[in-house]
Formats: sequence, structure tokens, C-alpha cells
Amino acid sequence: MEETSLAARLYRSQKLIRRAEEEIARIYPTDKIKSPVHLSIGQEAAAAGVCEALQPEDIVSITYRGHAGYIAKGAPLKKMFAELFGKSLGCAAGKGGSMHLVSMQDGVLGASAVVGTTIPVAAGVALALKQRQEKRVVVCFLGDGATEEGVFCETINFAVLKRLPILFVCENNGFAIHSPLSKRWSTLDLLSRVKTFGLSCHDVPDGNPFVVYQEAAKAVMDIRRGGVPGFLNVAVYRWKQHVGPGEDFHVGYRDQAEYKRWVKRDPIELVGKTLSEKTRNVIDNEVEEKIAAAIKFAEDAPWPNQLETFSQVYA
Amino acid sequence: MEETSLAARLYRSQKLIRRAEEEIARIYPTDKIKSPVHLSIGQEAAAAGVCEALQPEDIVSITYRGHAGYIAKGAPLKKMFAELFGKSLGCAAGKGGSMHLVSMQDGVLGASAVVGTTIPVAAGVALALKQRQEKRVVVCFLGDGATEEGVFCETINFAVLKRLPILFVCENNGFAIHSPLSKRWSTLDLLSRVKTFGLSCHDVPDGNPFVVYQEAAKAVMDIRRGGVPGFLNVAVYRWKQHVGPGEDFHVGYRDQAEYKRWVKRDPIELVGKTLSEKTRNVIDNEVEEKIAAAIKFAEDAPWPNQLETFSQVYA
Amino acid sequence: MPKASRILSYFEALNEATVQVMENDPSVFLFGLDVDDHLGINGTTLGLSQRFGEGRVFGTPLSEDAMTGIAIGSAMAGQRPIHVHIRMDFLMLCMNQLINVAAKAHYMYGGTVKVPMVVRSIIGKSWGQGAQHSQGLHSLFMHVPGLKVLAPSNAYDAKGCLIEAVEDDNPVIFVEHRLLYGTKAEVPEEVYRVPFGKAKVVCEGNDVTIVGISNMVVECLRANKILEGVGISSEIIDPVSLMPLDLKTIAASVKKTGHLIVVDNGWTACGASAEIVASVSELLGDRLIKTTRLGYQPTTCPTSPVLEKVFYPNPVTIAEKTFSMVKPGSPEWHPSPELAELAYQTEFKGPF
Amino acid sequence: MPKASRILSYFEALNEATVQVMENDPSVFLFGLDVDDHLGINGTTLGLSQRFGEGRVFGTPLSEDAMTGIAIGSAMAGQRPIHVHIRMDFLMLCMNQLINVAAKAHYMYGGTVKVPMVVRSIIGKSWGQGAQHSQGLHSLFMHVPGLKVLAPSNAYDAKGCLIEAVEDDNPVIFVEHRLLYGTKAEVPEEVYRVPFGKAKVVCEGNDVTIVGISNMVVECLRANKILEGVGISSEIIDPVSLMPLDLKTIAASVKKTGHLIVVDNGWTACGASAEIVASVSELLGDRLIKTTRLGYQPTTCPTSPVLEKVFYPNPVTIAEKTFSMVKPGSPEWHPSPELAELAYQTEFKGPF
Ligand SMILES: Cc1ncc(C[n+]2csc(CCOP(=O)(O)OP(=O)(O)O)c2C)c(N)n1
Ligand SMILES: Cc1ncc(C[n+]2csc(CCOP(=O)(O)OP(=O)(O)O)c2C)c(N)n1
Ligand SMILES: [Mg+2]
Ligand SMILES: [Mg+2]
Repeated sequence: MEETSLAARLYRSQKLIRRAEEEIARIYPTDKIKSPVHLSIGQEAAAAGVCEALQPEDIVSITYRGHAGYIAKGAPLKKMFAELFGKSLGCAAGKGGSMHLVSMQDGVLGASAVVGTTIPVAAGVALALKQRQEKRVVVCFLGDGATEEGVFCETINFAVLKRLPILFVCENNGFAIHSPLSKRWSTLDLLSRVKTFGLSCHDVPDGNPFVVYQEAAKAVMDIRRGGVPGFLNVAVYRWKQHVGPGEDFHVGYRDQAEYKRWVKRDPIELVGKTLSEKTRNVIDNEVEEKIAAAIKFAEDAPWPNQLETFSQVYA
Repeated sequence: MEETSLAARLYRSQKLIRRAEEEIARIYPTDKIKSPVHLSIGQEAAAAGVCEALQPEDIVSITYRGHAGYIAKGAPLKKMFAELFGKSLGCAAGKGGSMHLVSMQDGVLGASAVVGTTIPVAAGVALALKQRQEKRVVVCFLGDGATEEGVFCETINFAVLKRLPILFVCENNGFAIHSPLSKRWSTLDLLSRVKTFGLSCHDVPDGNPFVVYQEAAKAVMDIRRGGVPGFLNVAVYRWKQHVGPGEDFHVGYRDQAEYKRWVKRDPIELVGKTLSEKTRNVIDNEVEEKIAAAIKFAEDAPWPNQLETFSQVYA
Repeated sequence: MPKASRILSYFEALNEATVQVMENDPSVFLFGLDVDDHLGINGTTLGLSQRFGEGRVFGTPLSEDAMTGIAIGSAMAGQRPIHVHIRMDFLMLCMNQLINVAAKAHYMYGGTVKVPMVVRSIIGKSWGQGAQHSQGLHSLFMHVPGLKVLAPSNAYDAKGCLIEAVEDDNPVIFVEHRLLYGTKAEVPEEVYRVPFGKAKVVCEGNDVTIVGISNMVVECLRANKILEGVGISSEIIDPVSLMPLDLKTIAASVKKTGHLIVVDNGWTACGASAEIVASVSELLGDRLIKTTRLGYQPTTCPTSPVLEKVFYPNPVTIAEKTFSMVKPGSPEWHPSPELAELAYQTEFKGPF
Repeated sequence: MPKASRILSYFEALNEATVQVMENDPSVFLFGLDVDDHLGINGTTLGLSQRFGEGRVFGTPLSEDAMTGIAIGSAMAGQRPIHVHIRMDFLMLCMNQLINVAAKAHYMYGGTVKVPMVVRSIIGKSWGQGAQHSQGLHSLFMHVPGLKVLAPSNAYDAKGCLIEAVEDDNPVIFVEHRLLYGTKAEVPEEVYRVPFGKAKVVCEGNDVTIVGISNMVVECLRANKILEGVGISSEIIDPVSLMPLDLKTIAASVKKTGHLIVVDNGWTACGASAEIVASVSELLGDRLIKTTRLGYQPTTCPTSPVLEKVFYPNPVTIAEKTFSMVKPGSPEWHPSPELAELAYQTEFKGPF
């Protein structure tokens, strides 16, 4: 059945991310979402391709730009929208917002709004799995900017030293907010650098979702068999502003021509065109229904009781 | 004149370090030095060789294992001993002790007892020099352990990005306290890693002081001419315990046979044997006089007034 | 001859202060993530990279720890860095450099170096900033000798404090607040300084002394209006400088009113409010005074607007707390919704 | 059936507690720089790597920031890490993980994760430890909701607190003191717990309440002896747990004595001592009490023994401060050198 093929799965996952975020962008001006949102529109290949290579019991660690990873790993969309709406049925009970999505049952570690902080936390989870001799794998998503924080090098050193079951995935969109790599990296040699720490490195320079999946699958299999930790660089392009629902080509920090080149290679279309129109339609409808249901769920969900302000400070 | 030859200068500098620290070890049991001391006995080649390649107006950043760098850069021995004795005429007015030696006039940046913290501080000094277009160079000494702190990678990235006039010198003694590299480094590939940041790398795997000098001189000249920052790895061996005046081969974390191999290549003898006995004697006497005078100075120096406890909290 | 004052926003005042110190002293430079982009840190650094060039105004990699050490080193070497952080929460990444190096260098090196640096940092608030983008952590810095801490509440003080901070020979933690950038005050064009260690009596009163920190000064002024309605006259004090702290002015006021409430933009436990209450209690040891504190609820900051509202002190909670302290016997009192609404909307124009 | 007590040193008590929690619960592991060497963190971790193997007891690279995140992650995944730092000063390297992640995770993720971890850290003192190896920074952690803070002053509490801390489902900052490791107390062999939030009245008295933190409890006991000589009866209280803090016990004592002096092993500004004084002042608002604080001098810690002596509170300065508070009219009093000497030498045996 085409609808359960790899292409269909990658299409479905990416489409769900894209459309969910387009809805977020649509709703945002109504002020129903009182939370800073960092959209992954255009970057869907990374989360979708990597998560396709995982088992449900595997774990992903996401960032504040985390809708994509959350959705791709299969965490409930309803709870995500409810969280964005600040409702009690949100995945973090309305206490986390868009920057702190979490779903432990689905193997989604909570995201952090402080860049880089989740990197060692993800490695800590991998350490726990190793100590308990579980065969699960952790995937740690991070941005290109996050690799500049010292904790990144500290963590990959330790991960190799203890052979932790972890794959680091750099969603490399070339920018940290408005600052390009050239203003932040002394050289572009990230992969060779990571290699010197002993990780097994993989690169997807064109962000093709099929290749992302293949490379991730190889890396994950290797890790599951006891290999060294992996590092996967995925080149992607952020279509929207750093934070917020709009576009930002008018402000001048990046080149719209480059954007257009990336749009031409839209990872969703790239997968979509390998599917029949019928399959695409089936999936598209499924996606729309899911999103509509999630938004309705969020709208209808109750506000948290004000007393909840004081609960859960301590476990 | 042989006494002003390179060999004589390296011999003098190393000998002064060695003998000063032997005196510290001798005095230590009297409790006159109420300060933790980290000795460089055996490791003299790094400080002596590198500082020989510097101009007086150049700057060095030292660590808590800093007697060697302080002495090699030409800072006053008297003030060092007075500092160790907790006297008011110490280089830090009795407020710093052995771990915080400093002598700004001689281009010795203050040392820190928190490993790695001096690395960005040294780079900051280099930035200031660059901003003021001064032609001076900064040398930042650091231990092998210090490269594990995230701030090391953060700093070398920035140093290359801004082409700071700085040479990082790793006094690589293979241990952090009692922990060998194998327990701390995922691979031994430090130099290739540093290269990926774009620094120009130099290695002295046998710690030969002549070679240290040569490599440092090359690196410094290159930096002074506007080249990229440098990194110099110097293999050395610490003959004494991590902290304190004694030996520690009985406790079992390292191999005495290795120690013996290093003693056979004692960097002072290595240089000394290229000199005439007469020259050695002249220098040895000079060294002993200097040390005796410094100890006497420290003994005779007054204690700080107790009110000094409260001064210099703010500038 | 002093030039005329204009009405400036807080962000414009900071921008102008920076321009002036950079014009006057070539050793001043400005750096930090995003100081050179088109948003310019809420407008406070807009235009500066164009004006002073990349050598003196530049963005950085995401490496707060190293960047702080670099600021320190450059300061030791005679420069005067201004290092900017878009959120105060990020200072937790450079505590080692701030606490273990910057605060201690002058003393630990026997007075042979100075560390004249300014660390600008912004307290976030509202719109689901949440746990990690909302913290006012100034109290942590007040704990450690060697640091100075400033928290100007209006455009006039912002400009004068920033100039004072840059010219000071010590590391200064400069606390800004997201909701203050749009507030306006009369700000002289010329260079002027607001000194460390001098609190301001923002408005006089007899029944209770209310100390407000950072943008809580504005909330306290609103509470003051509400309290007028029930005949309570409150004296509002803005410490401006948290370290050194002008306890004299505060204690003198409390001596008069007998009541002290400190309203902080941060948690109360071991906070600035604890320090002020404890110090005033000690200073006025021979008389009975009543003291209390308000600040963030003792919880992590939630994002849902429903919960976020409970988290922060506001004019109503300040007024109610004051009322119950000043009139302990009285039945509970809650300002009418209209009064509360009105208070929230009142804008105050500095300088206070 | 409880087993017999023995006299143990503080370090032995911590070692025994660790063995017991690790025997009882396979999810507990111990790591940190040098936990596996022949010194074993002042003896507290000696023999543990041999006993439990490298998988559960291991040294680390010098990467405090990452190692803290790793502890947090492992805790979220159900392990119970004990992370050891040979000096509390080094916690400044991992403030981001402790303050921005560990303290907030349970709340920020809506209760869906727990972070049961213990961060052991040692306050250095004496022998020229100096500016960066001597800090008692517990107050910084008391400021931030989500963390618990323990500071046991004797071997009995050390063991019971460590077991309690490891079993607790929250991040716990566990404060030890270098000079306490050799002190002895009766310590039961069996597993027992010293609960959070319960202060201990170490010795009863009527004239003044003296709260001592960490090893200052011992110094306060010495001061108590000196004060007996001038007819002042002091009640010494050890909070043991700093967050949560048992204010009730302290306030009840102050209600009786009318005088409160808090002696901390840290700075006073925005410190534990400020929190205790402010809270007690608020709680006992309707009566006149006298309060004061003692702690590190408001300076950086110097290394020269001559200066270091001035930096710390000691039995004499505690006694003098107490005397001048309790007998405000009296002429200045200084304990005789012999009495002071004697006090310094007095050893106290816990449990207090
Ligand atoms: C420690 C820290 N420094 C700065 C920021 C402000 N900030 C938020 S997102 C961001 C950019 C991060 O870039 P990258 O890691 O490439 O992720 P991207 O946003 O591109 O997905 C920055 C600098 C932050 N949140 N945390
Ligand atoms: C941040 C920090 N962590 C831990 C320590 C404890 N410590 C003191 S020296 C040292 C070893 C450092 O090793 P290395 O950098 O190789 O220098 P070496 O002592 O060998 O010269 C350690 C871990 C410290 N002082 N600072
Ligand atoms: Mg990016
Ligand atoms: Mg070493």
C-alpha cells in the first residue's frame, strides 16, 4: 500500500508539521497563542526524516523550535495546541508554552528556551539507558548556533568516552536569529571537528528528506548495535522569521534569492511528487482533520485553575 | 659570550624555576607557606622555552600552577615568595597566594584557581591589544585538563574569528590531578581538533626546551605579523604531587617507570650539558643568590595590616 | 551650559548614553549576541555598529561564558566593554566568570588590576516568556562583594546610570526590564550621571514606605493611587542602585512611617527584599516597625496567561498587602475592578 | 530492630550513607571529578568504585556544565545521580543547568518529569584557599524555587541528610564544609533519615537565639561557652535544612529570647542570614525584637593568614556581637585571650 510506504510516511509527517505551523501562524494575530513561537516551516525534513528512523520507545530531545520534533515523534497534536493556547490540557499543563513542549510517554524530552542546555540533558538520558542496558536510542536535535556553546563539545566528548547511545542531529539553517555562520564560526569545519572527538559523522548537505532518513537509519542502527555516538548534519532553510509567524526578507539580513532556491526544493513537494495524487489527497485530508480537531480541542479546553500556579514547584 | 646564549638563557630560566620550587618544597613543612602549592618541577621547559620567545612587553596568562610562567616571564621572585608567605609585599599584597600570582608590569596576567577561567580572559587581553593596534602578543598557558572545559572551544573559535594575537600553550602533563587522559578524552586528537577551528598548530611531543623555544618563536612571529592564533602542545611530566611539595608514586595512579624515563630527559640537564661547567656554575650561583635574597625578603617583609582585609574590594 | 531636556523613551535614553560614552572614550566598546542586527536589543543599540564600526560594536557566537571572560580580559587591559544579554536568565551561563573572576580580580590580585565592565541584561515578562526568559536575578549578584548592581526604573535614570556604570572602574550588573523600554521621561541631552548608592523618594507619604525595584516602581506608583482612595498615604522609594544600597534614605522613611513593604521584581527568598527588610530591622532596632515583602510567587514562572497573572506582584496585590499591613484590624479590602483597571492604565512619566 | 550507634567522623558517615543508598537502590550512582581516586573526596567516596564498579562510580572530564546536564537527564530518565564537586565555587560553572533546568523542569514540563539528583559540594576554608576555593554559596540556591538546600553540621545529620536527599524526588544542593570532615558524632548503623525543613535546637538558652549555619554551628557552640562566662544564656539553633527552612522553630525561640543573631558561613547581603532575619521580623511583627547578622566580611576572601582570620566569624566575634546586642548599654567587652583560646580548642560531639 502506497499510503504506508516510506514516502507516504515522510510526506504525512512533514505535511502535518507544515500545516500545523501554518495554522499557528494564521491564529497568532488573534493573540490566542500568548507564547513566542519559533516555526520550522521549510525545515521539516530534519525532524521527519530522523524520527522515521526511530522506534516508538526511542527518545528525542527537541529545542524551543520544537513543534516539528514533537509532531514527528508522534506526540499528541491536541496537547501541543492546548499548550500553545495556555490551557490546562496542554502537554505541559499550560506551564511551558511553545518553547517547552514535552511528552515523556512518546519519548519527547522537554525543550528548553536556553540554547544548548538540552544537549547534556539528552546525553544524561542516554547514560541512564546505557546504565540500565536498555536498547533504546536518544536523538538530540540542536541548532547550528547551539554548537557554539561550550557544553556541546563537553557533551560529545563525554558521550564518546562512555559510548552513549545517542545521535546528535544538527538542524543547520545557517543562522542564529539574524546572525549567519560566517559571523559566528571561525571555520565551517564542524564535521571534521566532531570527528576528532570520535563520533561517526553523517552529512545531508541538501536536506533531502529521503537522505536524512537513510543517514539517520544507518546511524541509529549502528548505535543500537553498540557503536560510537553519531552526529548528523542536516542543511535546512528557515522560511519564516526567527520567532513569530511572519516573513522577514525585507529586514535585510538574508538573501531572498537563497530562500527561493530552497523553496524550489521544498522537502514536502520533493516527497509528494513521488506519490500518486490520490495518496497525497488522502493524507492531506487526514492532516487537515487532525489539525482541525487539535485546534478545537485547544479552544474548548479549560483554563488552568489559578491555584495551579503554586503546584509542581517540587515533586 | 656563552652566558648570554640561547642555551644559557634557557638553562638559567629553568634552573631558577626548579630551584625556587625546590626551596618552596623545603620550606613547606615549616608552615610558613600557608597556601596550596602546585609545583612545575619537571615541567620547566614549557614556560622557559615559550617565554624565551617573547618580548618584555608581551603578556602571559598563567594558571594556579604558575610559578614557572611567572618566573620565566621575568616577574620579581621576591614578590612571589612574599606572596607565598602571605606578606604585604607579595605580588598580590598577600591576598592571592600561590594560586593567584600576578605581575602586570611584567606582563603576567593573574592566575586563577578555577581551571580554564583564564583562557577567555587572556583572549580578552588579546582583543584589547588588537583594538588598540598594539603589536604585542598574548600567550595563554593552560593544562591538558583545561581543554575539557567548554570555554576552551568557545574561546579558540572567537580568537580565530577575530584573529586575536594569541598563542595558546598546553602544558600537557597527561594528568588532571590523578586522572589520566584516557579517562577524560574521547580521543587523543586534540591537535587535529584545534586545527579545525583554524588555529596554526605546533607540537613538541618530547618537551625538549630548545624545540619548545623554536616552535614558540615561529608561532609568535607569525602572530605578530598578523597571522592566525596559534596552539602549541608541549608534552611534559610533573615530577611532584598535583598539589603540595612531595612525591606520590606510592599512591598508585601513575607509573614510576614513566617518571624515570622523563627524569632521564630532564629538560635542565638536556640544556645544561650543552654548556661549559663554568657557565653552569656562574648561572647556578646567580640563581642561588637570587633565591636566597627572595626568601630573605619574604621572611623580613611585614604582615599586611588587618585593615587590608577590607580594602580593594572595589576599585 | 546644560542643553534642553526632551522626552525620550527608556530605550532611546540607553542608546543615547551609549553613543555619548563611545564618542567620549575610545576604549568603550559594545558587544553581545544580536547587538548589531536590525532590532538592536529593543532599539537600545540601533545604529551603533554603523556609527562606530565593527571593531567597536559587534555580535558574537553563542558563547556567553567565553564572551564574559573576554570582556573581563579586555577590561583588565584597559578597555571598557559593555556586554549585552537579551535576557538576564542567560547570565547563568557566565556566573563563573562574573562571580569567580570579575567580582574578585581587583582584590585577589592585590589591587593591581581593574575590571571596568558593564553587563547589560534584560528581565523578560509576559507573553509566555516562561520559566527561562523571565527571571530577575539581580539578588544573586548583590550577594557577592566586588560587583555593583544598578536597576534604573525610568529613562532619565537609565541614561545617567549607564554613563555612571561605564565610567565606574568595577564590574557593574545593569538590570533592565522589558516593559520599561517604551516608558518615557524628560532626559537631558548632555552627559550626566546618576550616582551609585543613592535612593530616590519618588513620592512622599506618611503611612507606609513602599520600596519598588526596577519596573515595580511603576506598579507601586499605581498602587499608591489606589491606596489614596482608602486614605493611605504611601511613600514610594526607588533604590535605583541595589549594590551599593542606600539604606539611609529607606530607613529614614521607615522611621517616619513605621511600615515597610518591599516589592521586588524577583523572588523574595534571600532576595533584595530580604536584604532591605533585614537591614532596616537592624538599623531601627529600638523601635517597633512592621515589614513585609512582595515579589515573584515562590514558584517557577508559568506561561499560561491565567497563571502568569498570579505570578507577578501588581498594583492590586501591592495595595491589598499594604492595606492589610497598615490597617491590621480592618476587614479585608479589595479595590473595585474599575479602580484597579484605572490603575493599570495609568502611565507615569519619569524622572521619578 | 535498630542497630547500635558508633562514633563516626563526618566523612565516614557520608561514605556509609552512600554505600547504603547504593546497596538499596540500583538507580543511584555517584560521579564527579576525582570521586574514584585514592583521596576519595576527603574519604567520603573511598572504596566505592571498587565496591560498585566503574559503571556506578566514576570520575569525569573537567566539564562541570555538561556533567550537571548529564546528571539532570539521567535523573529525568529515572536514575538517582549524586554529583560531587570538591569545591562549592565550581558550581558557578553549572548555574545554568542548576537554575535554568534542574530547578524548573518539574514545573515547566507540567509535572511530567522529576529530577531526583543530589549535588554535593564542599565549602573550603583556611590555608590560603583564597578567593575562589572558599565560598559558601548556598544562599544563591535558596533564592530559586525548585531547589532544596541542606547543610548538615555533624556526622549524624550528614548521614541522615544524605539518605534523605538521595531519596527525595527533587534536585538537592548538599552543602558540606571542609573543616567538618574530621568531627565526630554518634551515628546509627542502620539507614535513617533527617527530614527537610526541621531545625534543631542544639542547646537551650534564654537571652538570645543564635542560628548557626553549617560549621558555624560549632563556632556558635564555642561562643555559647564564652558567653556563659558573662552570664548570657544563648539558645543555639541549627537549621540543618536551608530550603525548606524551619522558621517556626527559630521564631518560637526568638519569641522567648527577644534577640536573634544569625551566623552564616557565607556573605550576609541577600544571604541566608538576611532571609532568616527578615522572615522572623515579619513573623513576629507585633513585638520588638533585636536582630543582627554575622558572616563573611563583605570582601573577597584573602589568603594571608593574617587577613583570613579577620574574614571569618569566630567564637570571639560571635560572642562579642552577641554581648553588645544583649547588653547594649554596657561597656565594650572582649573575652580574655585564655578564654578565647580555650573556646577554640573545645571539640563538640554530635548529634546536636
Ligand atoms: C544561551 C542562550 N543564548 C542566547 C539565546 C537567544 N537565542 C534564542 S534562539 C537563538 C539562536 C539559536 O540558533 P540555532 O541554535 O542555530 O537555532 P535556530 O534558532 O536557528 O533553530 C538565540 C541566540 C538563548 N535563548 N539562549
Ligand atoms: C573548574 C574546576 N574544576 C575542578 C577543579 C579541581 N582541579 C584543580 S587542578 C585540576 C586539574 C587540572 O588539570 P590540568 O588542566 O591538566 O592542569 P595540571 O594541574 O595538570 O597542570 C582540577 C581538576 C578546579 N580547580 N576547577
Ligand atoms: Mg540556526
Ligand atoms: Mg595536566
